[in-house]
Amino acid sequence: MSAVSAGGGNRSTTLFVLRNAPVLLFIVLLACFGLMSDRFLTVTNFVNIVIQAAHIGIIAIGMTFVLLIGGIDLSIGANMYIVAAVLGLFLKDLPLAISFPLVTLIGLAFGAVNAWFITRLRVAAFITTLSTLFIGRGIALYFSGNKMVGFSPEVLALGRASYFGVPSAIWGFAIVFIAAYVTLSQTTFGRQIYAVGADPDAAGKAGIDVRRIVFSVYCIAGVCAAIGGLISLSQVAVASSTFGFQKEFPVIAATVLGGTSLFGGRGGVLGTVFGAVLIQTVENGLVMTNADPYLYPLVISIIIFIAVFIDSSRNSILERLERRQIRVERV
Amino acid sequence: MSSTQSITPGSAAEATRPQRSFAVRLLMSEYLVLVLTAIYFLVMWALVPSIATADTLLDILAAMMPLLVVAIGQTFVLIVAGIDLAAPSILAAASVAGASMMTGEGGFALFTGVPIGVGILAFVGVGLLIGLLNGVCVTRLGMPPFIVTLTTMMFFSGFALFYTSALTDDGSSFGDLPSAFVAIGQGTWHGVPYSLALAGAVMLVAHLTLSRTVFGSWLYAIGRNPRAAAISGVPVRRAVLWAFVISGLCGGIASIIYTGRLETGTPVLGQRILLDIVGSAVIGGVSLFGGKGRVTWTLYGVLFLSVVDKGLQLLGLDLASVFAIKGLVILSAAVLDAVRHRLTLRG
Amino acid sequence: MQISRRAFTVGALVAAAGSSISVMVKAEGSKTVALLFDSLVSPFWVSGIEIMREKAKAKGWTTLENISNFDDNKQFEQVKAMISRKVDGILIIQTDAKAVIPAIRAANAANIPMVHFNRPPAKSDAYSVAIQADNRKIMQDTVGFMVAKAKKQGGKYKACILIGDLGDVNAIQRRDGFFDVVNANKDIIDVVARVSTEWNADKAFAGLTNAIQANPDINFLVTSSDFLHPQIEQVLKSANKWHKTGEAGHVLFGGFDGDEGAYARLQDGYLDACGVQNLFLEVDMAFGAFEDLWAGKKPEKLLLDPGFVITQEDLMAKRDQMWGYTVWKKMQKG
Amino acid sequence: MTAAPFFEASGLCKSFFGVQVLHGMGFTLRPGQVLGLVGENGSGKSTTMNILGGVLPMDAGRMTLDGADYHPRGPREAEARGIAFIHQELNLFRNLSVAENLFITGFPKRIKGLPFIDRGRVAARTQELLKAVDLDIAPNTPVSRLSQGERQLVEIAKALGANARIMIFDEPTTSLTTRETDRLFDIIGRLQRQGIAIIYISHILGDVMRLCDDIVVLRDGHKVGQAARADMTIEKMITLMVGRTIDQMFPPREPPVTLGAPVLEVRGLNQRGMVKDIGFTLRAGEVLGISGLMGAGRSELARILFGMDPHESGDIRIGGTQVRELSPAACMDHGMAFLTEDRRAEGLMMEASIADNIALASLPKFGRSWAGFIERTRLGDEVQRISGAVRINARDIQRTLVKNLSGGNQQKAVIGKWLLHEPRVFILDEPTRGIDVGAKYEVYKIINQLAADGAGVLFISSEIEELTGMCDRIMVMAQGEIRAEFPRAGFDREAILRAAMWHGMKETA
Repeated sequence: MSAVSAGGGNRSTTLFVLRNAPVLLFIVLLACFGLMSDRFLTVTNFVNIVIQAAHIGIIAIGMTFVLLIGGIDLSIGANMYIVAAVLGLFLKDLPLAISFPLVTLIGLAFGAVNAWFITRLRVAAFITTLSTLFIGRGIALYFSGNKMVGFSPEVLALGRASYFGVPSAIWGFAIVFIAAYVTLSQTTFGRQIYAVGADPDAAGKAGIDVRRIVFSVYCIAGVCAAIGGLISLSQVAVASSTFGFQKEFPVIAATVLGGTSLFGGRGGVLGTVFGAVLIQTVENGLVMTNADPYLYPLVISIIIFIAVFIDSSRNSILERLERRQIRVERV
Repeated sequence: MSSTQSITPGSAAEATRPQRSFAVRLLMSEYLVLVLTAIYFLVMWALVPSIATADTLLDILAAMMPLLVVAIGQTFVLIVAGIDLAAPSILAAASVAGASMMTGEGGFALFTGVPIGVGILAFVGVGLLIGLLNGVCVTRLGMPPFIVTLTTMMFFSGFALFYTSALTDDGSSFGDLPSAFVAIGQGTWHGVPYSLALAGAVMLVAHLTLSRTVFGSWLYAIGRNPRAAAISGVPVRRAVLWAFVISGLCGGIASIIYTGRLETGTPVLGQRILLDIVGSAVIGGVSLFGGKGRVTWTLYGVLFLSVVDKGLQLLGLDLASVFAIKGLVILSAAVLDAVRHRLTLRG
Repeated sequence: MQISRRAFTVGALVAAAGSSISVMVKAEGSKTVALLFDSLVSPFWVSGIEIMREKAKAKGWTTLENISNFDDNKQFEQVKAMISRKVDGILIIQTDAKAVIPAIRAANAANIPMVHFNRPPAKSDAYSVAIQADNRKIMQDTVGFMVAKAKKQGGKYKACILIGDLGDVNAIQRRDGFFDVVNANKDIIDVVARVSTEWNADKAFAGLTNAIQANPDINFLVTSSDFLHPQIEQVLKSANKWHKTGEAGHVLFGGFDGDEGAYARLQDGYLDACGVQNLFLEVDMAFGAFEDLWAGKKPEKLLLDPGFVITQEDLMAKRDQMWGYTVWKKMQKG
Repeated sequence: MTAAPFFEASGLCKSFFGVQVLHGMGFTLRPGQVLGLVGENGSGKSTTMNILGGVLPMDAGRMTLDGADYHPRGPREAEARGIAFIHQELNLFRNLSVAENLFITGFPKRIKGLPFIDRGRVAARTQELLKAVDLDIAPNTPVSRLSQGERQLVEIAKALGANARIMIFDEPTTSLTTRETDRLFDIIGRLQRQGIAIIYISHILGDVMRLCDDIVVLRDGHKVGQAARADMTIEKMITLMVGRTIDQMFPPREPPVTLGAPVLEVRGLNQRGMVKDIGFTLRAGEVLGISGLMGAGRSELARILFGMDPHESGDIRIGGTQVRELSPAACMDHGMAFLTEDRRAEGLMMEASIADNIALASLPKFGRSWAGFIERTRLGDEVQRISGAVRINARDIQRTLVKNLSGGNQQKAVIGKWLLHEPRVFILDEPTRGIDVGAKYEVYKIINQLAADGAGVLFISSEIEELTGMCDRIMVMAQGEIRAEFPRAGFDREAILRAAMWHGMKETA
């Protein structure tokens, strides 16, 4: 059996444009900002954009895992702050090679707490992570006493460091991305995440350990929040009592902008990286062109809107063009 | 959290089911959130006796009204499996637009002689417009509600700031509002706050709409299975559009109450309460996945959060304890609900 | 099993709330003052609330705290809760100058004195006392000092300002103070970047990085709050622009608040000038206002902290008035 | 066939909520044996198979596999012991590829000890398995692009990949075309020759007779009969299943002497890639069948007629009036109703009560005043009446959720929904798919009653027997066109099948 497909040269160009619409939008944006500021289209500036997108991007990669199984994690900001507080208050004197893995473990433990409530007690993910958002920040605030948390000079030096000409933040971003990409596309675990997201009941019947998968993705989100928090704090050098506060919004925005569905089963980390970089590009372009700060949210929201609009209308047009043709039964 | 669903076993099961203790029956009822509110209240009463004074109780009631109104709007959208993240920006944009009409410091509508009327129209109009915009994007352009309302939230919050900075001397807010308008948020009639009456009316209309009308039944059907609803002749797009418009309208009305209470039209109004809005509906039992929810459930959720907040305010603890206790209380409620759900499933 | 778990959760809830009983017991007796902050985002506020706690304790007062997280409506609720608690005085840091008026009225009606710390309310018929630093004036003086230094050094300057949250009066006043001076000196100073920080550290970091990227020759930098210094230092170090006064490539750098970081950077020679709000004075003024009000006196509605500018040159002479120096000293010890 | 049994179950018992649904069920399996399992919905077939597949634990009883105790604690263990379950609702993940679906519980790894998937081996092994089930598609084809029949074969390939020794088929042919069914049976024969034991559950008794070596009949959780094929007849099976004799498979149908006025007229209906030049007239009181292979355009035609999909040209009159802007709402206004082939996804709100489902399509009729307040008592009475008329078996239609009903009762709820709307044209797309004999009979009776009351019925089905038993006239579709039409007097199974396969025969000829 095969689908009868009517093809035409004209239609395939349309399809090409549609399929690559987000990239084209990105190019148009680059051209616009490039025309308005001659310093925008430079390698250094692109490096800057990626550095600034790194921490949101990394956390959003973790969020992608959670959204892929149809869950949500609102507590990542609190997780970031706990990591910052512990690193700055208790592990200041330890070498990075020890303190970083330790706080990453704390991020993992935080994710595991979420996961435990969600998988064992079957509390809804939204409410669980809403609660741990408060509890986590409360605990960390107890440690920090609301004070600014500072870090050892090594941490700050790491924030500015480059290895083989590539800044540390980009290294972190790239490593997390590659690990996540390979996990999702090249491992049984990754493919099972998609299966659980598409239909948890069917996944259970097929013999997939659904609880283990769900548990793991919240842990992954916790680890990513910790790593993203580390990158962020190594850049901004101190963590105030609002470090990571309300970070869930830009993180989920980047993930969803990258094409990951909130209802599970659809999306991927490549899109997430694209989403995070796109938002940062716009913010960067606005500063480069010395725009009125009041206009920032207006312009950013309009551009996100256009991106999503193109994406959704593209999908419906693609659907129409590739509509199921009559199936002919082969005899 | 979920509603009371009953699996209907055979009649034999009914007969063999052991008599349940009062505690278990209470745990399984839809009033669980109310019970938890009461328990929390009693604990607080022991710690801070002033929580049980008439004034404080009236404060709690009056204070929860605007949140209730905006959460009711959210309930409509949640029932059709949508979400309206734009609610805070509706509060803010309506607040500055309405206040800019009425302010004694050069309001646009002063010349009309009835600035209050124009102002109220502006509140409601801004709410309706943003709701309509969200609805059109979701139903006509086929965009996901989450991202549509996220962008409208950013846009209109930004716009409210921009508008205020352009039109006020200090760039922060519109004050000097007419006293008759302020009364909507603060005034009382024989001890009953006007805001209570207004929110009560909204609640009644919303409750009747959802539970008694064709439109309400359509909304539930869309939330439960949009394809089946469409095939059964439900005007899915139109109904979803209306759900967003209603959410916008509720945002506008809530903004009137907030603005009246604060005597100020401010662009930062409600910017931090998004999780309170969605959270109270969800704690009450409204499903984020559509098809399940009631106005009364949302009321319980709002009451719960309001009482929790007021108790913490009265204690006057440091921020760390406030966060930790609030989180623990919500989590305990959620765990209890999960336990209840399992008991229900067990039959 | 269900029952036991339920009992457990309820028990946990009671225990969590019960742990605070001790706080409540102390609340009986002597004067009780409510401290209502809108956030504790910068060292200024954190030090502020700590100084208040200490000074109140020294006077034998009890304090209650509430943080509104920039939510005017929630803060109104908190004022009402404090009125319910029948406190003897309310110290408030509101987010919006106008939205606080109903709260003042409510306090007036309950006959509880109200003092605004660092941010005055808008004009109204309600009575309360406000303590405020003269933001615009202090910023004018700070930038004025920098401009004078710039003139002495000669050359043209590309300036950048980090602006605070656009909804905050203090941020607006400081911005205006900055522009009052630079606009009068357009011949040598050209403002090439206005970075909107929303009082948010990573926004400030990204915004300043981008600004330096767009204008690598920025050599005149003013921040509306000292709590952004660590980010500024990170960015300037990355751009290889972090140099002491007198070294080649030094960026003229001005701060505001006078926190411990500002003191350290003044001492090390990176910061040229800092507009200091006299936090100790402001707390004393606020508590003094309470005592006056309890005594039946009626202080002026607005009490100004004139503040002062501290520079590398007069650091030793003035540092004892700088609250950041005290905090810094304490940190050096502990 | 003479091999000794390697699997034995005896005395299986199971209760839900204190109700015993399985009483001492037992059977044996030999390698290469096909065991048919028949019974009405609720008779305990699914419970038995769920116990076997490790989905449910048993309360009492014993199972042995190769002489050793077999008590699976979950589907994984069942799978590991060589028992595969081909579910009725196919458990494939639409968002994954065919190859990924085959290996979702464990991909071959590139290097032992590292988690990376060896894509090359996956593709090769998938090719091999697909070949074993005669499926000619690329391993990386997304499952969402496959037809129901193809998905079924993928499931079988998956079971083969897991080295299954017992394969359980639960209603495998409900959504398959005749052609696909034949192919499935060929493959089952092949599996049988490889020594795999098959448990075959179906309501289509003809298939059971054709395929199975032994047949077990269940009623109310009891095993009421077991016999080799030679000793069993369809009539005997029905008698055992229902506990009484059903004289015929179909209720008597008296064709109307004079047909009424046209209720649905279609002329020159076209939609590229879907349907081509469709024209027919349906009259009041008539039951018009549409036969054809899967993909012949039957469902597509129905969807276009009900305004769910667009059409490029054509003239459609419902009840004599031309309807230009087709939409479900417009069609309903003209008295049309449509029962779709996918009742779970398109027919029902699974999480809602029976009453809510029945009321859904007729709500505006019960709206009062401008606000549309629902007249709840009148609606309640009407819904109760309808539910009685279609004989839904549930204790409380206001509280019982549809998801807890059997397939037959679910279908009756969908039919009830449309009956409340009082249709004059009723399009039924596979109305008896996956429902048991008793329920089928009741659906047929409802259809007869509808026609007798003057409605026109368009009856789409893949079961030719059903059409010949129920219709006054049958149209046969192939490749989006109407290829033949048979009056009741001229019904001929062979001729209908030939017309349906005309295209294919020309190709192979």
